[in-house]
Amino acid sequence: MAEPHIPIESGVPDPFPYMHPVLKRNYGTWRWHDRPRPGVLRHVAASGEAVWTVKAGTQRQLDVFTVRLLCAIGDECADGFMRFTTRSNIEFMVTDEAKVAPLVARLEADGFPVGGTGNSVSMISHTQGWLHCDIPGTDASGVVKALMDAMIHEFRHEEMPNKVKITTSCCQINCGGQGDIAVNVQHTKPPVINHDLVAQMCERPAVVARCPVAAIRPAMVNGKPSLEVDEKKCVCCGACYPPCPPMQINDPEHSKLAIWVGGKHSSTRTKPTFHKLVAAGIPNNPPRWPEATDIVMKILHAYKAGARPWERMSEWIDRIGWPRFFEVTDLPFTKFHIETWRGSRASLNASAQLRF
Amino acid sequence: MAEPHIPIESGVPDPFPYMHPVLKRNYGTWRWHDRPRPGVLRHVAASGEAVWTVKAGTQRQLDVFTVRLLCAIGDECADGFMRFTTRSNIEFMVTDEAKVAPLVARLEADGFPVGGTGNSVSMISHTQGWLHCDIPGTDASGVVKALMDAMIHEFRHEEMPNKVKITTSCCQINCGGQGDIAVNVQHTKPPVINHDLVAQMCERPAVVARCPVAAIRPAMVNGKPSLEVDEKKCVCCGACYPPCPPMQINDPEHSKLAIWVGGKHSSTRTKPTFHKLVAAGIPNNPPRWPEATDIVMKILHAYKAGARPWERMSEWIDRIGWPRFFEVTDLPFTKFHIETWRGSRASLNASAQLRF
Amino acid sequence: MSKEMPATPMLDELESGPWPSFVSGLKRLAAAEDKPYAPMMKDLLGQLERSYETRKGYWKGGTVGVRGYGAGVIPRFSELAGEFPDSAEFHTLRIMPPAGMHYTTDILRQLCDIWEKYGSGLVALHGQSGDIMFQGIRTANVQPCFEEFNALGFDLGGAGAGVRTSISCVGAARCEQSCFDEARAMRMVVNAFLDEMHRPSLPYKFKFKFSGCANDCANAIQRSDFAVIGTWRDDLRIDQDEVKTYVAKNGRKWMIDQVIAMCSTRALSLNDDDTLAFDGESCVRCMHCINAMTKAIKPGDERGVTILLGGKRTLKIGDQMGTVIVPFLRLETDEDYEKLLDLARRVVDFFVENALEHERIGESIERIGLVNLLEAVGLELDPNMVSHPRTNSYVRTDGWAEEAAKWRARKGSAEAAD
Amino acid sequence: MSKEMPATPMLDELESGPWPSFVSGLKRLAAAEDKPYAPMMKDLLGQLERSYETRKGYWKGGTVGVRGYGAGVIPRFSELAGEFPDSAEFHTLRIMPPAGMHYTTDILRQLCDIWEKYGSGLVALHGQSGDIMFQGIRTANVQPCFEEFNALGFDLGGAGAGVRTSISCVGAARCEQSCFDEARAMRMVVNAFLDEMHRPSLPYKFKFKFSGCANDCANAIQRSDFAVIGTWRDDLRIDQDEVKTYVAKNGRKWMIDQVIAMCSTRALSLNDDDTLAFDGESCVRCMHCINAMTKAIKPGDERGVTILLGGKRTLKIGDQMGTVIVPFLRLETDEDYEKLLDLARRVVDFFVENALEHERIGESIERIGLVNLLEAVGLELDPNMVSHPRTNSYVRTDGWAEEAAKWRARKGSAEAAD
Ligand code: SRM
Ligand code: SRM
Ligand code: SRM
Ligand code: SRM
Ligand code: SF4
Ligand code: SF4
Ligand code: SF4
Ligand code: SF4
Ligand code: SF4
Ligand code: SF4
Ligand code: SF4
Ligand code: SF4
Repeated sequence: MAEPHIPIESGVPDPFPYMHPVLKRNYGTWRWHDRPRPGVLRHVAASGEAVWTVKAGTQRQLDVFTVRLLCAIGDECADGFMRFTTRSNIEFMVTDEAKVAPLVARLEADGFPVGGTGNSVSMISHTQGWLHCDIPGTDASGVVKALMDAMIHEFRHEEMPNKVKITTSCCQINCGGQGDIAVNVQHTKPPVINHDLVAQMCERPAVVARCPVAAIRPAMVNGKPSLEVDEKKCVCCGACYPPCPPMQINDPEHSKLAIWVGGKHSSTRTKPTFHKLVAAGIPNNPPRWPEATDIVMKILHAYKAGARPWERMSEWIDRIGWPRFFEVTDLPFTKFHIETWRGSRASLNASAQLRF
Repeated sequence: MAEPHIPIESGVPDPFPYMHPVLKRNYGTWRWHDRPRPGVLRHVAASGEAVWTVKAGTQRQLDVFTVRLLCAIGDECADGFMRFTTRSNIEFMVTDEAKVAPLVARLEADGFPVGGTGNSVSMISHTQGWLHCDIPGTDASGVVKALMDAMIHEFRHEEMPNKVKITTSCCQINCGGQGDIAVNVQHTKPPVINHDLVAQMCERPAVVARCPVAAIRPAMVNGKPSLEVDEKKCVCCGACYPPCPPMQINDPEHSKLAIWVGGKHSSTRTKPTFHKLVAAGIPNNPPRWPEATDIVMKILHAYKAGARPWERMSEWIDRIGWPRFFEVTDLPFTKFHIETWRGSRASLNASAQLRF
Repeated sequence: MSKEMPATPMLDELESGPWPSFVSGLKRLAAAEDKPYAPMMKDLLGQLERSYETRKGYWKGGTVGVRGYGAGVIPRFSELAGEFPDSAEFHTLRIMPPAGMHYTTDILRQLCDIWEKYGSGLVALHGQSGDIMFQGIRTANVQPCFEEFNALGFDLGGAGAGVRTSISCVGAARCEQSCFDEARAMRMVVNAFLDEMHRPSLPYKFKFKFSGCANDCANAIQRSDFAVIGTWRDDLRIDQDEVKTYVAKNGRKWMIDQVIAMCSTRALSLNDDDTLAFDGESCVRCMHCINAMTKAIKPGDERGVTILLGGKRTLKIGDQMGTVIVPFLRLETDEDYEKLLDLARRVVDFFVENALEHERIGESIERIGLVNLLEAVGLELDPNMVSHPRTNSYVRTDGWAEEAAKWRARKGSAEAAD
Repeated sequence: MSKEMPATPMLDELESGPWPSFVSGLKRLAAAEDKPYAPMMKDLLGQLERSYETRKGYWKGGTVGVRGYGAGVIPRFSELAGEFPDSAEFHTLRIMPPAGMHYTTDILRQLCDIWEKYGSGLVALHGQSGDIMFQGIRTANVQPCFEEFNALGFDLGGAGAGVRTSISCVGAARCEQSCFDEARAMRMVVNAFLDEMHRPSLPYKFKFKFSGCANDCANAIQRSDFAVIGTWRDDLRIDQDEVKTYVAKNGRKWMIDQVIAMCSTRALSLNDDDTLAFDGESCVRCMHCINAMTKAIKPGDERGVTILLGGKRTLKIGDQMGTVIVPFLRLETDEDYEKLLDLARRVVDFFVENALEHERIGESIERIGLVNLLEAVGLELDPNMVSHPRTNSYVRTDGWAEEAAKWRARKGSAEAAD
């Protein structure tokens, strides 16, 4: 038998062997950029060299056939190089402006919508869901596909006031990050405990420690060590489920979707902000989640119509205020919108600044 | 013997019998105002009538002789009416512009500095201190007098970027409110307990409940019921002292002064803000508190030099940032400046917005 | 032979300098040999000088009052009574001034005369809560002194666990920004709670304050439990000719830097013809542009108040600003003012029933949550009550549909009513 | 006879519409009868359809890995193994891509070839943390598959309680805003922690992220424990001729509304000659004016990074942004980059020694306070670390003089060094 393989702990690969030569040559010396059309960026370096980037959407969950198709496009139209963005879009770079139009045409022809640059709605940051995760309340790929289909015009055009970054998460752990809009699972009932399995599957003190509101306590049930949930305290977050799968939080009926708006990572103009709950109780309705999609589209259209250039979602709402946000999106404002978590007082309006 | 007096619970007196006729006539119909000179306001009503208000400083803690002097001025120069502002300044109203100059001259001649309007430093909101309160760590009247002497130019002139509202408090209960600058007592040692007196003077459960950090517990000391303080937890706030005077918090050496900046009640431009600690450990040094006065003057001058028109203290600092504030005021930045109270995380810089 | 003037070398240093000196005032009183209070004020000076030397206070509390009332007098007994016997008792009478602190010279003189007869001659105009503080009176004189003030139309203010003395800004009496009748609202509300003021039986103190606009000259937002602040619901009124005059006089850069760029919410822009572009949707009624161009811009016509609850100073939970519980209440007709009073009553009732001992209402809100308070008081939720909706997903949202339906029903009926 | 294609009526509805369909991709793989993975993908489709019908997930975890490593594989065993035996095991290999996610078609094809041999043919480009996720492999194939990837120069990424896979923005490779060499910094740091990545033994996960400027295209501030974000210390560079060109082209109102009024801190004004007035004191380096006028404005020349600690998602204490622990670290020379690495080491050491089990470093800061962390890690206090100093007086301040002296000593020596 062969020697056991000793891994080569090579870590993160050096990007230079895989980088388009024009990027390598002008590394660190880019000077400015513009966007000749949606989906296309032109960057110009100190050397005077320019590179055109053509950006297109992918489904992220790629079969090798699709990857090879992208490679073929890369070879035929873009010097054999490409990169992916942090949002699973693909970018091909060319140094000759004349190659832009054919590249765009080829991508579109092969089913990859060109867009996602500038003030467009880019691809959704998506997570695993039923396809792969062990704790999902919904699917991610399906939600993303349904939403991107609905928003395709906004991906292909730059008609938004600023970039729109959407995220989704398939459980309340929220691997998707903050988003201008976020579509996340929100459970509405405490976990249902399978007491027969707790003793064999769960380290009880660890589970107890995991609950953010100390709603879990060890208990003997039917003579076996198990756990008990104080249903009055429980906030249905599902944090107990990963370390203890017998605490079933997912429920076909009561695991709902919620929509959040105004998350922002950039420190641009305004400081980064967390997204805020605007709608919950939305049915988790595969395969196309029409109710969630509708609300997202309503919000997008209100933002598009009302925000000023450069205003991110949160900045638009800061200007027009939450009363008007709920009005223009026709979403109900309820007691659930009022923060109850630590430091909640800070989210109240402690001023005489008001909107009517 | 006479019948026992039955109080006439008349409550807040109607102001109209005491109000200058021009104010009465134009009540609720004023249109605009300007400031012909520091200390003088002109308000014009819809009727076209105008009233000139001349504003002057008083010591607030007034002897009847001084009150009668003010009355004499009122009779001779101002139709026999006057009002006091929320900051213990006096205002005389006249309807004839020609009366303004003599009124100003008379006030100044009698020792009442004219000013405190517009972008000046107005009178300090002052509290009781050694003169009257049962829990003071310092005097208030003396601190106010010392500071107002030092700031007299800024009271008499309107050379500040915006109004400067200063407050002072003679114990950590802080009857003085938020201030653009606040000079407050800050104790630095836990209370020293006179165990012999606790049992007879203090309701122990009430005192225990009063401590914001739960540092007090009932204890038997020398066989008598008393209280015990966990000195590691104690934040030296003195809240236990009013309900239990044997918990001596005041200390000639360790009760210090602290200076806070950037408090703002108005919702004008920016939302109201609390003042923030900038300097502590300042000696409580009667009769003229030179160390505290120095720091206040440094801050005032930095603000005057650096802020733009309309910027209140907090708005100026928001613009230039705390690093520069500490630089221009030459005050040290220490670990004590970092918030440790509930929700403290929210006071950290959670952004990539920086100043150098 | 008259009592000797105490040596006050430290206090004497506070006689110099341009600001009026309280020490000189104290000395004038102490030196008024023909007055009953001269000995008291000599001892007072002696004790105060001692405080300056030792950096310690020497007063302690106690119980002193007037018949029928449980508050309004702040009792002070000296710990140095042996040494300074004449100021052994040095209580304060808190007397409420006319709303807006307007006085005739005549009434002030009458007040002084009474005070000279019974008290020390020392009076603070005014205390931070708004009282006239007649400072320095012996226990025996409290009752007759109060009776004379009372006969003149003046009443004791608050102290202890009751409704407190209130302040309203000068407002309608002399200010063009005023959005309601501050003095009327203040007197109406406070005078309805005199029982709670004079016989305090609330969980803790409760303060009302009234400011005519968001400039908040009465410091209502932080220094009162129940803040009433003027505002308007329609758009502000702009006189474009006056705007042009301002621009012509001060220049475009002034206009951009001092008005446009300082608006809270970018509701303003400068048109190329030097008129002001105003976007009502964005305006938060912050007063800045009005303050900056008082001749050109005014509050709208549909005026009223915002009500905020829970402002207070540091004790126990740290300082709190009041937060909005009623975004807009029109204040025009008698019925409108009745509504304000009715709301105040419901809030105070809630306070009595729900607050813990020594708990301000701001602390109650912190403890039980705004929503519970609104429900108990019978107020409707409004997004104006938050800076932003929740950012944390830790909440149980079953019942969403019912709550959403409530909102839709309210909106439906509001629209139907419009 | 080949295995039957499952009926997937619900999933089929996701084949229509303009966005590329992952369902079509899954079906292509399932239909690739010549490939070893076709049966696996048929069962995978079957199980996924079931999830769509029942709205439930059917995967559970377990333990699967490669020799020598304790992480990098996400094991998935089906709860419906009986019904869908060929996808009973469907693990993911997390493989780290080249920094910046640059690929040649050649390397991508090689990766696909290996994956076709051992796995399902399904690959995510990329996971939210930045891994290539090769999704769907049986336990038996994990080791040989990894060996082939490894031979090609690729390594497993993070999972579990260890250092995680990182992302750096495209930055210097194709962006004029870049303030440091993001790829270099990222590789240097992450590759120094491969032990902590491959044999996880930290209290909990630890993520680094690297953005070349405050636009934060890598989402570093909230989605990493240790965020490295580019900035500059001198003033931004303005080309006034280009400014005038912008104004000429877009108009003054554009300039006022879209640049001047949108600056974070009123650091900008428009001069009457259409040049830009810039006030370096007020600038917070927010990038807006640079973004808006990329040809006219650039970051300053003295470039480096800000380091923030503690960003994370919701669990236990609610979402947290990272907060500043190093306002500015110049990144230019090799030594500068060493300093960054050294700091990362000290922070991770601190984390190992002080965090509770399952506690992110953001939660540790919440628990023990920023100051203790700074002291332990050996960092100096800076007012840039706070939005504002304390507003609450509940703090024991004895020791003030000593702390003040420390600050003065530091300032003194900083000035001496200048
Ligand atoms: C390619 C990518 C970096 C990468 O390493 O992959 C990228 C590239 C650029 N970003 Fe970004 N950003 C990328 C993700 C992000 C993200 C993170 C994300 O998408 O999850 C953010 C933070 C979002 C947030 O705040 O939550 C981000 C916030 C920005 C901003 C700030 C926007 C703002 O106003 O808040 C700018 C500035 C701008 O728009 O001019 C920016 C600007 C840019 C520029 C214009 C920078 C430049 O000069 O080259 C690049 C072209 C953008 C375009 O397509 O129009 N980029 N950018 C990422 C593309 C993702 C995608 O496919 O959509
Ligand atoms: C695969 C991925 C989602 C995706 O489809 O892209 C993912 C998937 C999982 N995440 Fe995540 N997280 C992924 C990025 C994130 C991110 C985003 C990021 O890294 O920028 C976050 C938010 C940032 C953060 O770290 O807080 C994130 C926050 C979490 C958390 C919450 C941590 C917290 O402290 O709040 C958990 C739960 C935990 O760690 O206990 C979690 C746990 C998980 C687990 C391991 C759930 C579990 O316990 O089994 C998921 C495995 C799914 C699977 O079957 O592959 N994942 N997770 C992402 C990693 C792919 C990759 O390696 O590239
Ligand atoms: C007389 C008084 C009301 C009263 O009922 O007594 C008053 C009167 C006026 N205030 Fe005030 N304010 C008065 C206390 C306040 C206070 C409270 C305080 O002093 O403790 C504040 C809130 C301070 C804070 O934010 O902490 C206050 C914040 C304002 C503002 C908002 C300033 C800002 O930019 O934040 C304005 C608007 C302005 O300056 O144009 C204002 C404007 C005014 C105007 C111009 C209103 C008007 O149109 O008549 C009045 C003349 C001011 C002057 O003297 O220049 N007044 N004003 C108070 C005088 C106090 C004093 O003697 O100094
Ligand atoms: C006299 C006065 C200061 C002054 O010189 O002006 C004052 C003096 C006292 N205040 Fe005050 N407060 C005075 C206005 C305030 C204010 C300002 C205001 O009302 O706008 C505040 C801040 C706002 C607030 O209500 O929070 C204030 C917050 C306090 C507190 C802290 C309450 C809290 O919840 O944080 C206490 C302590 C307590 O109530 O237990 C307190 C307690 C006291 C006591 C009763 C101390 C005691 O327990 O013996 C002081 C009596 C002093 C004396 O000998 O006369 N005083 N006190 C003010 C009342 C005069 C008047 O009636 O007009
Ligand atoms: S959000 Fe939840 S279900 Fe979705 S990938 Fe992350 S941990 Fe799994
Ligand atoms: S769902 Fe969340 S709140 Fe409820 S018991 Fe589990 S961990 Fe606790
Ligand atoms: S601040 Fe303290 S010492 Fe001063 S008057 Fe108020 S309670 Fe008394
Ligand atoms: S001084 Fe404050 S913290 Fe210390 S024991 Fe007394 S009440 Fe508690
Ligand atoms: S609060 Fe408003 S209305 Fe009242 S005095 Fe001040 S500026 Fe005038
Ligand atoms: S009132 Fe305030 S928010 Fe409204 S337009 Fe004027 S400055 Fe802007
Ligand atoms: S973070 Fe800054 S440097 Fe990096 S890609 Fe985005 S804009 Fe460019
Ligand atoms: S970088 Fe930001 S803060 Fe600095 S001048 Fe430009 S817009 Fe203003």
